[in-house]
Amino acid sequence: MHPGIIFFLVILGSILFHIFTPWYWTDVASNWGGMDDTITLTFWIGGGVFIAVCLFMVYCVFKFSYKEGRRAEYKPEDKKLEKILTWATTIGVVALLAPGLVIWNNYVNVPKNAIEVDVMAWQWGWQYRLPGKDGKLGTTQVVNINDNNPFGINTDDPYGKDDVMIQSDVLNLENNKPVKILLRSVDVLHNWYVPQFRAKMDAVPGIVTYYWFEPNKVGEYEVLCVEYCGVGHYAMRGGVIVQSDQDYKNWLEQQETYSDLIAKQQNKEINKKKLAKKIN
Amino acid sequence: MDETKKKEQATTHKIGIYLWIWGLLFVLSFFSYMVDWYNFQGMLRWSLILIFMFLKAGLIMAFFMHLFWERYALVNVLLWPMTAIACFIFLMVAEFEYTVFTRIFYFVTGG
Amino acid sequence: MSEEYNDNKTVHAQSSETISGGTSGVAPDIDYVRPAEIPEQDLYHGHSFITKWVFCQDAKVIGVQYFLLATFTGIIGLILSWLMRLQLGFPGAAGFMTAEHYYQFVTMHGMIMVVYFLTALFLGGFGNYLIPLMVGARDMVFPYLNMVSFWMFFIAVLVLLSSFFVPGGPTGAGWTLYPPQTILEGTPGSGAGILLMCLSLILFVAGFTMGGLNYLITVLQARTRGMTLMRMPLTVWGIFTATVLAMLAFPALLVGALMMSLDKVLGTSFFMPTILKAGEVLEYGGGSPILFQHLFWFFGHPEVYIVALPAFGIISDLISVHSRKNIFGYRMMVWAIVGIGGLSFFVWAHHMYVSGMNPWFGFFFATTTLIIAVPTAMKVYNWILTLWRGNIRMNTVMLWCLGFIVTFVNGGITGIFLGNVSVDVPLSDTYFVIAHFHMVMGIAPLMVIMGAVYHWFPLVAGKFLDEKLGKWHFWLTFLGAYSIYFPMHYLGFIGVPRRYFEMYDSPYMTSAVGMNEFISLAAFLVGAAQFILIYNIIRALKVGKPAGHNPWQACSLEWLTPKVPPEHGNWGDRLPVVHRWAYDYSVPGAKEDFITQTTAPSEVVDTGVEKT
Amino acid sequence: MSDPKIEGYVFKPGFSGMAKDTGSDQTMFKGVHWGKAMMWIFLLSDTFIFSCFLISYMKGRGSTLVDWPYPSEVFGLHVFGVDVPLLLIAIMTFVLITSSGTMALAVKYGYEKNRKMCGWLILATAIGGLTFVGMQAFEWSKLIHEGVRPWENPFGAPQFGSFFFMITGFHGTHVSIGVIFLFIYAYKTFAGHYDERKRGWFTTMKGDYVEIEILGLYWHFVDLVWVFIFAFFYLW
Repeated sequence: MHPGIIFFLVILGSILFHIFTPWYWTDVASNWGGMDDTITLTFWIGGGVFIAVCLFMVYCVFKFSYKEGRRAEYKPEDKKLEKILTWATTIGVVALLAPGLVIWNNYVNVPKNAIEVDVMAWQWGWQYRLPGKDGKLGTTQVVNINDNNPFGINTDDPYGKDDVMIQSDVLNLENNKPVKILLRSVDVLHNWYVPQFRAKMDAVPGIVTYYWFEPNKVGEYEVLCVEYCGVGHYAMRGGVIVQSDQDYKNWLEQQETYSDLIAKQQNKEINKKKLAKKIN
Repeated sequence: MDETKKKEQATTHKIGIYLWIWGLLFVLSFFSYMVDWYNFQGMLRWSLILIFMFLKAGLIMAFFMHLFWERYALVNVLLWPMTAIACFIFLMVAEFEYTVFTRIFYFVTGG
Repeated sequence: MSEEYNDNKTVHAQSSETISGGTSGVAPDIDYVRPAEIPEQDLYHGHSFITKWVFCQDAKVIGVQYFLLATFTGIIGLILSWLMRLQLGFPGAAGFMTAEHYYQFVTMHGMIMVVYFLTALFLGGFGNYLIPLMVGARDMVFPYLNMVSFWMFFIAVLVLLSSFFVPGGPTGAGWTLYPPQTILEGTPGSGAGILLMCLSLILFVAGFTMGGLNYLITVLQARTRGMTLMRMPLTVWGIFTATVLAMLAFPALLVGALMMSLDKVLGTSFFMPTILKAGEVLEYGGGSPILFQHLFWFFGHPEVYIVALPAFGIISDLISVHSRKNIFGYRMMVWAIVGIGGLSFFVWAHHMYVSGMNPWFGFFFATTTLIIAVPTAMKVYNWILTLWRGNIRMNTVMLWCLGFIVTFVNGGITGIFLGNVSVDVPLSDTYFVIAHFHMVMGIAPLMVIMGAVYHWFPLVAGKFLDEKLGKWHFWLTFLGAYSIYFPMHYLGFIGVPRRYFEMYDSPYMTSAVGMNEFISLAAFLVGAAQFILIYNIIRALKVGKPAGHNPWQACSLEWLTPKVPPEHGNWGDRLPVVHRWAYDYSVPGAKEDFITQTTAPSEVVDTGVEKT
Repeated sequence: MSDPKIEGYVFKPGFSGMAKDTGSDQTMFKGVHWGKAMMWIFLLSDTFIFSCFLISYMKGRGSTLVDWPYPSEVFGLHVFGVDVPLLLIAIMTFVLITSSGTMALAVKYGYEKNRKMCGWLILATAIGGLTFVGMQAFEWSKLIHEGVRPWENPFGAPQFGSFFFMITGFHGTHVSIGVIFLFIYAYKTFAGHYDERKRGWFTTMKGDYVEIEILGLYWHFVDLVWVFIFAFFYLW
């Protein structure tokens, strides 16, 4: 068989695979559908170039196979052709870059009405903190973290007192409401990623990173850690439940705040002291 | 390289130029030391430090390392890669400003 | 070592009477080439087995040594990849495979393949062998330093491999070695393993610097008469530019490795912020993990081109020779290589779009990254335009070239996905990335290496490799590798993250089970197919068909040595004199379909040859 | 140095000369000895190492929220009952620049084949370098005595000690290597190896006074790096 045929079949197979693949992205469940569109655009332009280049190659292989006595063309340069190709490529590249940059501009500029969510990562798990009635999260320090202060909230920060603490790896979110995910880590790099939301960012110890999205489909989603963080990396999962307005409010009311926790601790202390007194 | 040698031997530089540069380097070092002595602060300190630094570096490279007399082919090969360093410096300044911003904002002041 | 040097080769061209490509008599004016600027190089000729084959100062022997050692480490990398694929395709099939082992294999596979296999093979192997021959030098300019370079590499490999036998095993931090996890408990090999890795890298950089200085100065200062930069074969251009990149990029790796070792050993906090581990606050504070990422990728991105540029260069020559046609747009090709090399220092953080760096960097790096796509695309166009109206020999070498074009274009296109900042967001850290970089800097350069082996083996050994075995080798490798990495992109689309020891039961990952099995089977096959080459080489050394002089009818200098394989000193009594570029194939009116670089203009006046 | 004479090659000045040199055959750097070209490229690579160190230092110092120690106090000396800021550093700078000057003169006398003068100047340079290393050792021991360690220090941010010891240590290693080579070359000069064109160790090249210039490049580079360290570490 002529090698050109096999190469042709490889190209054809790639196209068919792309069309009929059962492995493709999950339905987008956030506002980042634009990322999918850019990918599709890149597929059209890039895939077109791939097919064109490879088919041209296959054609050459058929047409100009070695013949004894035939001379190849002698033409060291073709300035005009090279110029055309350079400009065509440049235009293609600009067409890909422009939408990419526009979306990135959206990505780094968080809408004013976004709810901040503090996502705290460690080896290997997640927990979450939502702002309380004041709508603001308190500041934190890694050194403050202990059993009585699982998030390391600065005790002198008034904004921290009413923060809602979710000591579980499942986070509830309100549908159609933008959230600003504030990521931090207490030990190594992590990355909080829900494939359906498309967006992701590393959690870096020592700083706070962020990204935002607006969930737009009610449902349950799985959170994956996608930045390698040690042997437990592959098992570091979490969950997101996107709920309607009312369900979310109900859920939020049942959650414990930092001041609840402090009160509980104090009660415990008092009870302990009372108990000690009784025994004595 | 024999004929090259003969030529170079004839055109080594006068001792005066070396002594001049030598003297200038001492003076510039003295000046940059004075920046600290008089305790200048802020932009003035920064620009003085950088000016004296680059003047000294330039004098050493140009005259002690003979770059002033080298052909452009060599000089350009040596200097163009510094753009990558310049880019690296520029971006790392933006990076540490961002780092220190998030640290102050999320770990100290808040709000 | 005995102090005996060969001085009788000091033929200094004293007059303007030139020696033109073997013709006798008075050369006409159009053949005039300036006399030699520098006296001939003295060479140390080995006498004993040790000085001839072990501590040898001949660049060709050093090249072969580099080639063999790099191939050896490459085979270790290959075996590690088999073990990984075994775990991914058939979890639990290998009983001893724990998550620790898996991550150690991932790390060592990556580091070995990128640094100790591809870099060493292209620059150390092909660079040493081909540069002096192609530019018409007797040897590298500093032969002793060159020898030390290889032995430093040797020690670096020993140190690297020794980490398999220390308590805790080799580092399992991923080849990017991101702190803080690299040096903390919870990552396999965070003790001795990572220190040996850093030490090995520092040794490699030191050794490479010695070799790299040789390659650069040989190309810049030791070309033969008539060999201008714009007459050099693109292979030399590729290796030369890659070496420049290496000289400027490895420092960042060296600094990063050194600082990380200090963090581990002395407890400094360069990369270590305040860390809470198992309820205890560690004695670190104030450092910046992202700084390491910047240093690493300031090295890491040029590193990609350190592997790619020699491949670009070599493939250009192979395509040109075997389509009997000059490389299309030679000047454009040279400028593209240089441009890609220069730009590669301004794009590093496109590996860090979701790393939490200053978000505004995304705009800068996406733009610079996509600018690189333009010269790269031009190179691809020029390769296929070289085939156009050629006279293509469909031999094994050409098959590898065609395989390279398909895989490189495929990997290049997916690179545009990942370079474009917001497209990268959903795809980064997924299998899409793995598929992309294996296609573009794993398989594509491998195709080039294989093509180069089939092409230059007749020069190195004086014998042909078997064509039939070669074709089997090619088709198994190409079809197998393509069916590993092409479908793998789609795993990335469904969101399967990289560096997962086990996929567990996420709905979109269970659908990937079948594909993982298929990919693993293909990986076993491709790996096994490489042993065909080893058999082929051994067989050819014993019973291979003798190649003779210039078996491919090539124009470039390496085929024009008086003896095949070339002996130490390469050129016999007289250095060659070059009159043209390395691509005068199929010149109309010429007797043969190639005009060698040493052919004097007066011999081809009646042909349609263009002045180059 | 100034343009050498090359048979059959006409030099052009400036950028057109650069284009011509680059486009010519055999060599790109006309009349530049292989070893000298190698040293230049090596120094370029070394520049990148030091740049990466200093950039890391800048990033590290800029990112930390802990106060950076005030260098002119930390490095001050208490002499004759007076606190003098940066006194030791000033003397070290003075010593290094002096040695750089003697090296430059050694190169000049080398090319003039003035063996004696060249040898003594190299020796003077070596002694200058040795003094510098000695003073650096004194400075290190003083700081260690005061409690500065790579991982902590009593004056503020722990990174201060880390970067200080790492960068000055790396620079000091360069100086030490340079001093060793200076002594070797002083011996070779006095022994007349360069006049007799005797072969060096580990090389097939014949001895030549250009080797003094090559060593000189390295030595000036060490001085150059000190200029930057002085500005960024001690004055900032």
